[in-house]
Amino acid sequence: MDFNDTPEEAAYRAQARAWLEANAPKTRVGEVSHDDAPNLEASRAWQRKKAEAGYACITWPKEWGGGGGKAWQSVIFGQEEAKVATPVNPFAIGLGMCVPTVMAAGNDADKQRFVKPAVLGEEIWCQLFSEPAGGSDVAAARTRAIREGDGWVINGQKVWTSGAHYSDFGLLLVRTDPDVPKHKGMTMFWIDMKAPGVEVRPIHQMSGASNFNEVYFTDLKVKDSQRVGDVGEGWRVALVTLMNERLSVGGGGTGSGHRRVFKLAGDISTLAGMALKDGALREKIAEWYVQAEGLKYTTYRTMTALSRGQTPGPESSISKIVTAGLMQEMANAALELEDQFGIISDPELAPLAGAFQMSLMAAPGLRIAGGTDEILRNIIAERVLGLPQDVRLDKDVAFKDIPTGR
Amino acid sequence: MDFNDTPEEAAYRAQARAWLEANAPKTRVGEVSHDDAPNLEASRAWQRKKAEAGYACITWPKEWGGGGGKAWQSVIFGQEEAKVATPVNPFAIGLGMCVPTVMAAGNDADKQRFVKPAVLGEEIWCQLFSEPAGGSDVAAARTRAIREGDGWVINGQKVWTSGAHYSDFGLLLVRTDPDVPKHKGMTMFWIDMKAPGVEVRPIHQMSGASNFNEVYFTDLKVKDSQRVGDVGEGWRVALVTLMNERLSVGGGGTGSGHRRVFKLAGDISTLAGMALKDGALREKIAEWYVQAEGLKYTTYRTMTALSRGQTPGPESSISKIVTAGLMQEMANAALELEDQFGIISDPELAPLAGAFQMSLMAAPGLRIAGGTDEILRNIIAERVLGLPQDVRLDKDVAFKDIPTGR
Amino acid sequence: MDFDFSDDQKFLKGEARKFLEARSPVSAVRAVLDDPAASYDKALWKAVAEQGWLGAAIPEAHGGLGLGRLELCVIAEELGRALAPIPFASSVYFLAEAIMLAGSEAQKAKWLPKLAAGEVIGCFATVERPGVLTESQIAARVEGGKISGAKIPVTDGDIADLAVVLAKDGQRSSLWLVELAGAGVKRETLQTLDPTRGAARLTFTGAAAERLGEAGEGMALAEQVLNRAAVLLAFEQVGGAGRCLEMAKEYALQRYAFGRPIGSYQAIKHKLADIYIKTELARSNAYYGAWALESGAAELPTAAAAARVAGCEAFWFAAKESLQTHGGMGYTWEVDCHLFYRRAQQLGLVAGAAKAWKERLVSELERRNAA
Amino acid sequence: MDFDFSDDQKFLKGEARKFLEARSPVSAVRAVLDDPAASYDKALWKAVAEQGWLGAAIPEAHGGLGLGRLELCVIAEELGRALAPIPFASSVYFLAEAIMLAGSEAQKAKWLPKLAAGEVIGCFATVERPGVLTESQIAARVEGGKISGAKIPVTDGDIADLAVVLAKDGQRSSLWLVELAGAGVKRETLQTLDPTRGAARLTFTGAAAERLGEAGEGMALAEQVLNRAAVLLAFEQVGGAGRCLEMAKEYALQRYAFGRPIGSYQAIKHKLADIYIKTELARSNAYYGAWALESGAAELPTAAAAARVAGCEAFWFAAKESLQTHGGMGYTWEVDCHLFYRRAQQLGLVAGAAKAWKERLVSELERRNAA
Repeated sequence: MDFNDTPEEAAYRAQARAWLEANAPKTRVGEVSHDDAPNLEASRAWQRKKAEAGYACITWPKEWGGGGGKAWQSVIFGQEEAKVATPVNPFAIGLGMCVPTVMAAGNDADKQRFVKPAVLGEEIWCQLFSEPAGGSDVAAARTRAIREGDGWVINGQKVWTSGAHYSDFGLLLVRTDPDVPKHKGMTMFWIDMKAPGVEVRPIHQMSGASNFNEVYFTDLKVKDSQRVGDVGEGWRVALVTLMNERLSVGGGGTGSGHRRVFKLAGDISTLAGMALKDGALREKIAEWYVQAEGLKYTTYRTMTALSRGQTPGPESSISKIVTAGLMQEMANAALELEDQFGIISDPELAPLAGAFQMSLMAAPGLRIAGGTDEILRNIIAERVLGLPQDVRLDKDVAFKDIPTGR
Repeated sequence: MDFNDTPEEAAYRAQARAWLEANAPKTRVGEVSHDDAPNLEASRAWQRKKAEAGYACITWPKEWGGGGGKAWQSVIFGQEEAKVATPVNPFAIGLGMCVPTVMAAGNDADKQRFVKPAVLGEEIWCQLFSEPAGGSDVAAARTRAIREGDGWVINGQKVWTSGAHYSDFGLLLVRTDPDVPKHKGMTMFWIDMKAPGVEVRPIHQMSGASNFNEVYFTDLKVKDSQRVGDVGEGWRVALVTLMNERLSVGGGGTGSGHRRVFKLAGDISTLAGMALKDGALREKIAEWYVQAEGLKYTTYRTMTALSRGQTPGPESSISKIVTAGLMQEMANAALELEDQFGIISDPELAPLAGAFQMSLMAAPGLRIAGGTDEILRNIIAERVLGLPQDVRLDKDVAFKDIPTGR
Repeated sequence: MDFDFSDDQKFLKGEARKFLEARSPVSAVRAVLDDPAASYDKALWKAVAEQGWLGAAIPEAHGGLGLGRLELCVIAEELGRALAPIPFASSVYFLAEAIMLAGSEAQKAKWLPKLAAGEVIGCFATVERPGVLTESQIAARVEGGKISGAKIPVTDGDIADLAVVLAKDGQRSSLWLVELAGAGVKRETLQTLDPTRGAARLTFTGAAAERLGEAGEGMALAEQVLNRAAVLLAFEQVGGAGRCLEMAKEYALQRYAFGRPIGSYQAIKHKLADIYIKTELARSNAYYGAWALESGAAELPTAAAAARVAGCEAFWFAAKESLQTHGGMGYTWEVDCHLFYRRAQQLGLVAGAAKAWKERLVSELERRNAA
Repeated sequence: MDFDFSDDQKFLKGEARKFLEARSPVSAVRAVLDDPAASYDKALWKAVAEQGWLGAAIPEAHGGLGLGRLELCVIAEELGRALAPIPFASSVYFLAEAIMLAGSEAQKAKWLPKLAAGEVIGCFATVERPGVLTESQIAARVEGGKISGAKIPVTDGDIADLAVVLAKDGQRSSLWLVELAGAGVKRETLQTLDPTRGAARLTFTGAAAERLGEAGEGMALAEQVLNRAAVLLAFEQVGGAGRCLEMAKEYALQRYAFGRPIGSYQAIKHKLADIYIKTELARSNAYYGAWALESGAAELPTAAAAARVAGCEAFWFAAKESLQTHGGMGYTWEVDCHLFYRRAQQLGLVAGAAKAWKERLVSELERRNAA
């Protein structure tokens, strides 16, 4: 048991680091959102550079534009890339979820058409699964596709779509047969996000930011050749996509949270004196530290499994639920330290440039996005511990007959 | 809004106090359990004295041996009685649950026969509802009663029966028809606890004590005249009994818990110095205090409703769940303060005569008895907040066909 | 034993709810939130003044209704429930209470009628930096009746006419009344977590200051004002928490997942039961605080601290878990959850955070045990 | 990156589990619990010695297997899982580690072989009163090689042959080796929360004491021993917590209420998910502690404290909530839940409570930040 690289790992790391130092742009670009327009060109250029050097989709076969490498190599490259300033990555959803789905369930023409351009960063994908009436219940998709001639006409709405506003293509889950049980009546398509009948509207979040979109479909026409997988197989195809999602949402930098509190507590005082000397805060810091470190070493365990060529255990499933709760708890505790001053969110005036006020407003989203605390506990209980599903009233009836309260 | 008695209340309190000072025995008798044999005579004598003076079952009509008084009078007498040393009360279950059930659903002969002797403390009752396979699911009673001639023969087992070992009579819920849905196939009887075919065995609790019993029935013969309510009406009758139970389990003296911690913290030291100066402990004490006080003033609100002649709100439903959790949390925190010494449970050696070691071992029972934390949250959600029941698979099928995993 | 509000007080509460449902719907709160220029609802403020609520606890001799603090408590609960975007707390719980506590007859005669009429908006300016207020940290000074220094944050400081300011003229601090329309006052509106309750930085450069109460008693007086405000704020918190529970319940009943209302899942049922438990504990502590406030009992410091600690916990928990119950919708700007989430922080910080009140509470308990 | 145990170590773990399932079933643990006279399982102790586990980390030169601490960690997890009622921790984590840390060559040569062979049972006697151990509180003294004073509680003090005792001969304290069979030693067995791990009060009246390690370094050495023990105890805690989760899961699957297994209700599912989360966090912190212990890294104090804090939290939470999952049955003597509930407290207190370790952890972090 040690933290050092094997000779093989060390060699790869050195090579990756050297390449990054030679090629990585020196300035990081702001997040791609509705608020600050995307700087997609820098991202595309960086992605292409990586792809040409075999550092994009490292584990994918070379013929698809990947690096033909091992999982541990992609982990090491990721660690090294994180150390240098690189543009934001608008390709994660496409390369992490959508394109692998096309590779697994799409037809050969589509694979030839889409995989390489995506790896090269020429085309960006978004995932169109969630719906207003669905939420945690993704299989409740109501967006309707009806056959018309040799194609389909689609009407409906999707929600919580990241990157829809700058995506070229989307992977769309629709209902093709409401007369069969919910999981059997869906079909998957890829769509051109710029096609007529597709309208993207930003979602205004409580934090003020807009990182997600609503996407409306009005008589959107798609060819049957845009179908990914068979008619009625949409749910099985969607599961391929979803398997990756929850991992990809993941952590979110609590690792540094307790250090921030440390910094804050160093120059703030409580009734009892300097906050850092306050026993209550000290115990909380210890508890936060232990959780954050626990998550860190849990990912090390996962990475070890990868570098040993094994399949990681289920332990990574705890990451988001712990991270989100910690973020909210630490932010609230920090504001309590700032006392009356804590209400000030102006980065010019608030301690640590308002970092805690920001995370207080972001935390509720993290507790919900990519699976709520409650859904994630269900998943741990069912998939990790093997406890039974809750009673399901929506499985053996026609989709149109499932109670919706409306 | 004030804590003072109305003139009427003050007069009643003065009169009750005077009577208690003149009549209350001066020494309290230990708990009635298997460990220290009951001193029932003292309890019976005291109950008789109260009954003769109209201080037993104060709200019951005089013709039934009660005081013919108001709810607020019974509250005030209870407060005053608690201040003087009185014997333990083995009549609570009988007079709080069983006998009221007989009064509500029994036949006239039974009322004439049982009510007065119970009020006078001559006869003690126990409640025979819970079963090993039932637990929280009281309506799952399997103890079987089969008609034989003009009577019934009963076989089965009950569990968690308080006072069964010194009770004269028991209120027994049995299954008379397994071929109808569970809530429809039960019937209620009163039984003679000394009859052949009734065997009482103490339950050995994790705390070492034995405050409850298992009761076994082997070919127990009862007359049809011992039936309380109609055949098949057992559940409706049981609900009358149960309505009172959860209230009667109630608090359990956390009120003083935080004071005990105070005392402990006064002569113990942490790494940072005297425990009472430790910020972490101080915040916890504040949080415990606020919860304990909150419960106290919640009962004041209930008492106020009574003294105004109104029906109390549902707020008292929170008492046990808060009390039990507090008890376990405070005990654990206190042992942490004692540090290595905390493992010592010997009252001769442990701080505060081992009070916290004792409550640590008692708390798990309090979190379960009379409704687990989980069942109580269901009850608050359903009866107080009006949220729907969970999906029930046991309602519309014959009892014998309900899945039991066996 | 009569530990509840009277029928008259309950009637007043019912009337207040009806009034606020009509005059202060969430749309009105959002109007203040969405308009950077607006920091309170002027129309509502006027209407509330006409109701006489501002003067509910002010003696009739000074233009008030001469009712008690209990009447103020039931109004406070409804204001909290409605998220009323008006400087009620600053003017009534802080300024009016400070003047009634420490003001001279002349000061009472001059200001209380204006406060009762809604002609004067107040604010309470004590803090100058992050962290808990202690006397040593106060830099604001008064020399020859002129005050200099800066106070930040000052809730409603951007719209107030009259401020109670904590500042030193000798070694120790005193309370001062400062008219903000006068010369030597600079106000800067602050960006805060709850734009429906404005706050500002007040910078004084030789503004006229009139002493309020005993010289050198500033900290002691400020604490007494805070004790009174804490009880009234606790009722606003109980009102807010109660409304969060209602919203969560309504949503859990109409929102379906997997063919069932989410309110039929134990994860949601038990979450809401926990909100109910914390809210009832907060209500009972608030009632005790109300009793101590109304009766002027010696227990007020303990009662106020307990009410504040329980109130902060209940509203924060209710706001964040009600939002969680709403799922993705709860995280959108359009759904009201975040208005309560913001207000829970505003009410939780405005009179000092629960953390500091826990310390106050335990110190009081120690003093009592010692006695 | 190789942050996991090797295949050999995992094989050893599997063998240890099989061995303990055969030799230390719960019935054997209960035998110790129910017999007031018994304070450990002699047969198991002998068998464990024969396995060589006692000397796993003791150099071959001193009669051990000369494996590493990592091997000890995997054994510890299985001992914790099995609630093994033997003085393993006292003898191996405390006594053997203390001698390997501070002992002279002569002391190592004399005692380590006996420890490895199971011929000597050890104990660690530092505490004298309730509360966290501080040097100022130590009353035990050594004069001319004779020790006087009382230590309470001393885990396994009732059965130990050799004790490491913290006592002063000058201003500051040192560690001493005291043979308990000798004269001037009185042992009184204590009534504790976990009778499956005995404890005693040791009273010394001029018993022979031999210095262990540097004079005056007693507290520092004791802390180093505690750091090592904390990591190994954390693995016992992870093992115990894991077993609690299994028991809760098994019960939740076979116990039906309202026509469904209780494991299909979210209240139970989410409770068990929370146990899983805490157990995994504890496991990962324990792994880091194992790395620091094995590699003798400077991070050991931080790593040990983190492992201890997470281990205490995980086992306590798992024990009490697994019991709760068992409902009324869980509160009975016959069901095993209370054995884990008791052991969670024993392991949580024996090396000092988590509260004190949190303080140690933060002090270490401060030191690091300063550096």
